[in-house]
Amino acid sequence: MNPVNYLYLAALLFTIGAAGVLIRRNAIVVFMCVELMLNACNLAFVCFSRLHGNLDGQVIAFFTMVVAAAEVVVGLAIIVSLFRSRHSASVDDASLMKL
Amino acid sequence: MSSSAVHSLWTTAAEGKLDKIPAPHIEYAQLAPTLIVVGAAIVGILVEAFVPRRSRYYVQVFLSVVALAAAFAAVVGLAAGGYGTTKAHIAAMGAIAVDGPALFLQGTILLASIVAVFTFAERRLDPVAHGNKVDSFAAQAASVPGSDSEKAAVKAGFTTTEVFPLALFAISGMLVFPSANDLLTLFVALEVFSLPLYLLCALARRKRLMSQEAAVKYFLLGAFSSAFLLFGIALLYGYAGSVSYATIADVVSGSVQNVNPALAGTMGNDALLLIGGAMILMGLLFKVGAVPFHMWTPDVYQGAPTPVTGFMAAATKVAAFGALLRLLYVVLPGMSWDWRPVMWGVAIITMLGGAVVAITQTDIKRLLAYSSIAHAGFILAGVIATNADGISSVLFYLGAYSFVTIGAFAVVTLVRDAGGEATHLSKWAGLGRRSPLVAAVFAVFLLAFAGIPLTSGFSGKFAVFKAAAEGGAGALVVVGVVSSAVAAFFYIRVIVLMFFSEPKADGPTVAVPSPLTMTAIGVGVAVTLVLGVAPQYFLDLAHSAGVFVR
Amino acid sequence: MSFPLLTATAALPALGAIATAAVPAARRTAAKWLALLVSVATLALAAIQLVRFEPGGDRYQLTESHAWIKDFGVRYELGVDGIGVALIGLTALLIPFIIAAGWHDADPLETNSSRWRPTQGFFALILAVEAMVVLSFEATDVFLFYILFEAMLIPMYFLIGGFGDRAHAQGDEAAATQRSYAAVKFLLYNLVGGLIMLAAVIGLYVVAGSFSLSEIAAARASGSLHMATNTERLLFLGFFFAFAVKAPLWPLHTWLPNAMGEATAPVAVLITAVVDKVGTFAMLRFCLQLFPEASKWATPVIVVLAVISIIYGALLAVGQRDIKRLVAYASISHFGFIIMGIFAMTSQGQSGATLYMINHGISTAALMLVAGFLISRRGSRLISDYGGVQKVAPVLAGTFLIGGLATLSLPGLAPFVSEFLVLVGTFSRYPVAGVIATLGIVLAALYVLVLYQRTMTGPVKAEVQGMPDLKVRELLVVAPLIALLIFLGVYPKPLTDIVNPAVRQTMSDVQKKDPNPVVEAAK
Amino acid sequence: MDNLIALLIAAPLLGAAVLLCGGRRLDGIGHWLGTLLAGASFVLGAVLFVDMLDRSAGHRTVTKHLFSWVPVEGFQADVGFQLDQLSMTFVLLITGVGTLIHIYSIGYMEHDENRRRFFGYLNLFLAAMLLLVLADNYLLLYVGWEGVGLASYLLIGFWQHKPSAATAAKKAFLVNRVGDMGLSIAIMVMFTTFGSFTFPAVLGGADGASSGRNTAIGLMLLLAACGKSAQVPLQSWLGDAMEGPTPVSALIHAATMVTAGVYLITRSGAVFNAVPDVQTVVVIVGGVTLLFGAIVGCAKDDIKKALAGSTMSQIGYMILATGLGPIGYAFAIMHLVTHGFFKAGLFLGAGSVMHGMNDEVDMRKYGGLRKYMPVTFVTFGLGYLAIIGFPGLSGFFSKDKIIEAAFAKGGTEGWILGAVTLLGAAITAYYMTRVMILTFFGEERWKHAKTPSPDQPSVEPAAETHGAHDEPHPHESPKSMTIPMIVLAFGSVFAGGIFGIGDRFVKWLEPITSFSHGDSPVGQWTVTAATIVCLLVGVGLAIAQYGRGPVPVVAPRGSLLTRAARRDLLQDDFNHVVLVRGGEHLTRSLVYLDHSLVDGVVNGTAASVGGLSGRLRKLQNGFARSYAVSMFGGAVVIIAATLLMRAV
Repeated sequence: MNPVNYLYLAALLFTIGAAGVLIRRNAIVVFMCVELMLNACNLAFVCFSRLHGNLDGQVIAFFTMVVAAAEVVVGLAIIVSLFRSRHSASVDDASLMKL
Repeated sequence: MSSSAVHSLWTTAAEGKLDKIPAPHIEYAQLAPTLIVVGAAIVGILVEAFVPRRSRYYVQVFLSVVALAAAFAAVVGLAAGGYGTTKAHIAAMGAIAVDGPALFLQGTILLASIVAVFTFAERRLDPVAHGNKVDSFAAQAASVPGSDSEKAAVKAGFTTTEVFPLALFAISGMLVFPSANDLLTLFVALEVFSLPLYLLCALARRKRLMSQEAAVKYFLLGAFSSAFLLFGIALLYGYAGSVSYATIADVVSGSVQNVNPALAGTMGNDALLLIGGAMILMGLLFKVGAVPFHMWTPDVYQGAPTPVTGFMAAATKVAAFGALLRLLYVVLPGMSWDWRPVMWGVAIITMLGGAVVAITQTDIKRLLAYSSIAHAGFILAGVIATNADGISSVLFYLGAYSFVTIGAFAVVTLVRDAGGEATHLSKWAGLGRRSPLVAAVFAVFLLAFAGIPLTSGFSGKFAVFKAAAEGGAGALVVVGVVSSAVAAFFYIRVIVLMFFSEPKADGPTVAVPSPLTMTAIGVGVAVTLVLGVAPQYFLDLAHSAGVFVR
Repeated sequence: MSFPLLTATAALPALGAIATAAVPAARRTAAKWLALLVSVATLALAAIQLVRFEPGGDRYQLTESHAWIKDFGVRYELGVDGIGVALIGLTALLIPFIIAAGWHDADPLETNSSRWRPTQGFFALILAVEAMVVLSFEATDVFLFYILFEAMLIPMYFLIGGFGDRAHAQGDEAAATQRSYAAVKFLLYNLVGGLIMLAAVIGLYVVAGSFSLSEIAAARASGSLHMATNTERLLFLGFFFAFAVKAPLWPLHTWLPNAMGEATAPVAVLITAVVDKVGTFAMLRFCLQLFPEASKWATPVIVVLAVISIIYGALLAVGQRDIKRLVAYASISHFGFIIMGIFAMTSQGQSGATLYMINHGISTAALMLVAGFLISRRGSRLISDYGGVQKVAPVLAGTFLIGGLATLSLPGLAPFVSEFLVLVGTFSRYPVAGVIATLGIVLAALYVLVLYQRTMTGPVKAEVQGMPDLKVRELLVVAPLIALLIFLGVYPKPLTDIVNPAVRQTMSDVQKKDPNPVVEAAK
Repeated sequence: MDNLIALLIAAPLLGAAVLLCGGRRLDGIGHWLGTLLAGASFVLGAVLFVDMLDRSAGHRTVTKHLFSWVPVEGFQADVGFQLDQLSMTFVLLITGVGTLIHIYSIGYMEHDENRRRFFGYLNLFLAAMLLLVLADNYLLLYVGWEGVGLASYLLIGFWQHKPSAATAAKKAFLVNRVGDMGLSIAIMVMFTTFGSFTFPAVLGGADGASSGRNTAIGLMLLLAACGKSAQVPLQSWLGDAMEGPTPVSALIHAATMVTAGVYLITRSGAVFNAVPDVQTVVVIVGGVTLLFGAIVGCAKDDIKKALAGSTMSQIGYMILATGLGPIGYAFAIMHLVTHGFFKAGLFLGAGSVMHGMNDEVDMRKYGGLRKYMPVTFVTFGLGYLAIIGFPGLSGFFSKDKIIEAAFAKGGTEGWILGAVTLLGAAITAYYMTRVMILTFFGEERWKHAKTPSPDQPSVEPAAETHGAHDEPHPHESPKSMTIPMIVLAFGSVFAGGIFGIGDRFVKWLEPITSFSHGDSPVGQWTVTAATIVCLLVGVGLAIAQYGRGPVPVVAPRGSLLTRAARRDLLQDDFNHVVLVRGGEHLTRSLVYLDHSLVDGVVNGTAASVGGLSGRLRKLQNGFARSYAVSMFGGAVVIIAATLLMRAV
């Protein structure tokens, strides 16, 4: 199967993720969408790596996972603290600062 | 650690000679600045773990200041050793560039960071609570605002000394960011300095809800943008088959021919290049705070603890612009015809947008946020110049701007009322009567922002505009001039408020800070005036540092 | 390396400003005396300049040149030509009077406030302005000039906004708001002008690669520097706009009445008699010298604008109810004369304009300061609040009248000479403009005499009853100015001798010849 | 010898400086000092006169270059003097009459607290007037020209606490400024034409210049003359100028300053001779003013205003004469001098009358005063006879000559002018007789007229010092006042004869004004006879109207013309409506425009930027997701843009 299709899939996933960030309210979900985008990137990396026949892409994928994990740690910490003080994880509720 | 290093490991292994694994070749001495800071950060964590609570603060402050100073010394040493000019080269197996811009920016970041750490460590502004000195960070980040646990934490005199290691981590990331020489390092560095900043934003002692909100917004949007960046990287990798700047640059400039017909779909496919490049640009412009990727800036600047805001506003911008410069001047010069028009547009709307929206702001921190956006626009004008002067002028501007910013935010921390910092402009009325000195200092910073001659702001602005004009971007200069005129209006508004309007009865008091903040402010003023009156030495420095290694 | 006289002349007041600002809050009087002393010393230095200056000598004398900002091609280059040295003399001369006249203007109302030190600030700012103005008259490097041109706005801004006229019709609150409005208006107008000039300055560097007047002139002469017509015109407009705002030229004038109205009389004098002169001076030195072709190209328009300023300013002066605003509009009219003289491109016009700058400075100072004394007595700026002052305070009235007569340029007083030169110079090239401008002298008579009649003559108003006559300090301020007005009116030769060579130079810059008389006079 | 010229001016100038700066401590001696210095300059003048007589007619001109005044590239203005027969005539008149009036003022201003200032101003005037006539170039002349204007401004408004006086002073200065504008434009044209404005250069080069330029110069000079000499259309200020103290009216507004216009035109004769059309204009202006003034003079009941009208009219004669060219210059000056004597005398007489009458100025409240103030009566009477041109007295010679010259102009012009001048003579006789009768003859109307009447407030507040305002006790004035009157009376009797008989005066001036006999269509004696007839008619009419029967104390409504004449033939009303009102509207609307339009544009831009800011601000709505949208949109745009860049 033509590996380029994987690229299309990656692009699709990325778009879905992005769309999710734009439309979902729940901070956790938004955050998951971001993760989805990152994974889309990973897919792209791996696919390109295969195409180019060098392993850089695959290595990068690992790095990305690590970074994503770190992000999860930090992100969840922040979101949880926000949730605890507001009793809501809706991104839209957190709009004290505007204009 | 870079991807190509790993790659070489793999290949050697594939040849079956498993008996010896060649160690990657790392020039530790040349990476010293970063390594020192990272090391200090790790030590800082250990300190958190093992040192008794009451002495942590002192240990942490000492540790971070010493580390940063040492790192700065290392930078100076490297520069003196000629690594900025003649011996400039790519270190760490192609991951890190050690050259003029890198060293200059690292130096700037480190100095700014030292000053910022001073403001972090300030503990005299708030009244002593339960016999404990308190700084501007939450007693216990985990405890819910207003809850009993928080009260207990305050009573117990907890302090979040983790901010220092966090800051150090962020700094280390920032040090790598402008010197990253492949896209992976770029990405990692970005995350390394972003994640701690997200946390720092959430740690304000007062107005914690706003602080947490700022953190959430910053985090989500930051992650969002970094995802774009990463995808851009992926596309570029697909385009060039490598993430190292040099290779990409070669492919872009077409000096490397398409070797493998099987790769016709990707190798040298301009669509990949353009989209990827654009997405990476977007990721960087987000950090820079350029319109339309600026919208996080006001909220985050307002919500974050003011020392953190100052730190972000100064250091992040420096790092981000460094990376942007390297990307545009090293990786994508071949396609400058594609990105210049785009950057033109971005620069113009950034300058105008920032200046115009700032006019109607009522919160001093938001005001400064918008002003920082406008300034990002000015710097972009220099970036677009695409000539040697462009690089040096941007370097100079960043140096000048960062100190003014930290100083300005440091002054903001001084003006306080019952609810902590009094950031609403109306509270600042008549400040000039209450404490002429503070008002005068702040006025100096504002004038520098406004680009009045004899301040660093003017020298910087002149430098970038001159570079832009020489680079054939005369129109940008005109727009810049117009928007500076608009910007002047709101800086002046603040001055009028401070000096010409009668002080309110329930106005804020001006806290008398410890020498730490005083130093921060003093350095800010000194740099502002020196760079304003006699900038030649620093211009030379920026000039000699203005060459990227390839 | 000889003694850097020019730097000293500027540095002395600068240091004086710092010293004055440093005087402790309690020692107000000390600060005043210190400021006065410094300003007098500066005057001495300026006098030395006048002596050391040889009218016949090089174009720029007493020159100094040091590297400053290599990257921007900026040098710290000083030098004075006849025009510069004369204007420096004017500045240094007026500042002591301004300080003496403003002796009590900045005394704090509430004495208990310990940290807030308005008095020191007031006099320090005045000295700071003097330093910058003097240096800007000396600068022969465009960039250096630009920096000062912009920087001097800041102290002026604080002087206007921070130390308003205590005599205000609608109480302190309104006064404060109107004052800060005036200050902001002043700053924004001039800042916008300056920023537009900044663009032009940068452009100039891109084109000429240098900021030094002498280098640029040399490059021009050798032909190595050639500006494309449109570039030159754009750059000229950039420069001229800034100067026209400063000068101020119709229709960019509206900041002046507010500023002069709200500021204390001495500061108002500082604005119109000293700071604004930088604008007209810069037109002569930079516009004509850097962009001769463009200047000639723009001349017709500028002359028209100048004529409009003359008539318009005079008519609005007639329509004013506020003494200080009236003087402000009168100044606008006079600046019209100056600009017209500069761009008439005749020796008489330019000499006249230069003399005009100086004479207008002195005459406005005389009139405005006396007006200030009057206002401080009655506590109102409205003309209608006065009447019959001449009966109770004849000396005040007399000096006021003389100031007024100087303003309407009565022959025998200094302004007449310059005004007539400007008119003749303009007439010989633009007869129509000359004739229309001559209407201005009638209008000038109108607003001055109406002002005098309404305030000084007629039955004595109740509020004016018992108004004290000029005190010794005030008399000491006014008398020398009046003496000078008369002297320069009768014997302006010393001044013209200094100015003429510089004018000759400028004329050769723009490569213009005076039109020859139709009939050779029967000698 | 020529150094004395400078001294001539310096003496009164010094007086002015000392008296005005001296302050109160000089009050005691101020008036003496002033008079002394005036006298001194008269003596100097006399000395110079004698010295001049010693030299032959061709070599009488003395010039004295003092210092270079305004030396500018291609522009040389010097301070230099030129004393020739013409200026000498003026010097003697100015200093002579001036000194007399100084003496008169000592008595007249005795009770005024500011007498010192008054004398200071008088000296200032003398200095300026001398500068005017002695200057050797037009720019310096201009200085004197405005100097006398200033002095007249100060003196008319001497009683500044009276609004009417202040207004009159301002009006005088403004109207004069209009004239001055003419003079300065004239000088500009001279400069562009001849490259100089010294008398020799201009007058010598006039023939070489194009008629267009000469016309311009001539008309502008005429404008200047109209302003100074109160000629139509700039005459309106003279009547109001009577607000000033009477000595001022006598010296400045009768004898000397107002005649400066005549001097200017005579001095610039060469220019006018070169352009006959301009001369015609001059003649017309003179003729019109001649009648205008005379008519106004007939209607006024205020004695000073009546005399002012007369002054206007007499100067009209002179201007007309100058318009005739070389035929008339000499006679213009001659009439100027004689007029200086008798008109000054008349004013001083009027002053003396008012002095005796609690400063009442309304002639209808006089009457039969000859018994009470004989000296005043005699001197005034002689002045009267002189002005109406009673044969043998000075007015007769000078005016008669002008009438002859008018006829001598020749052609229809000559006839018209002759008729006008004769008519003028008749009217002069009429209104002067009227003044005479109302003041000195008839019943004593002041007995039952409470003065000053409320509807006509006293002009000269010196009255306050004259005690209660009840029925006046007419009395003769002190010696200090009568003596000058007597001297002037002598002048008005004999001056004419001395000048006129044997054309002495004409010969004296000839080198300057170049004299030429016109070809008169009518014989000299015919003209004289006609003149005498006219004057008899005038006198007769006056006697018929006022001599018989009582004169109403309150003026009758009178004919339309009379009422118009009382209002200066509505010329003031015209000015008021057109210039004053119109000007006020103009300035008001401009003030409004300056605020709303010029300022408004700027404020408008600022406001619009602010509004834009307010709107853009709304985008920052605080919702993280909308921020994300903007980022996403931005990304899309950027990508699209980059791709497009490549596509195109």
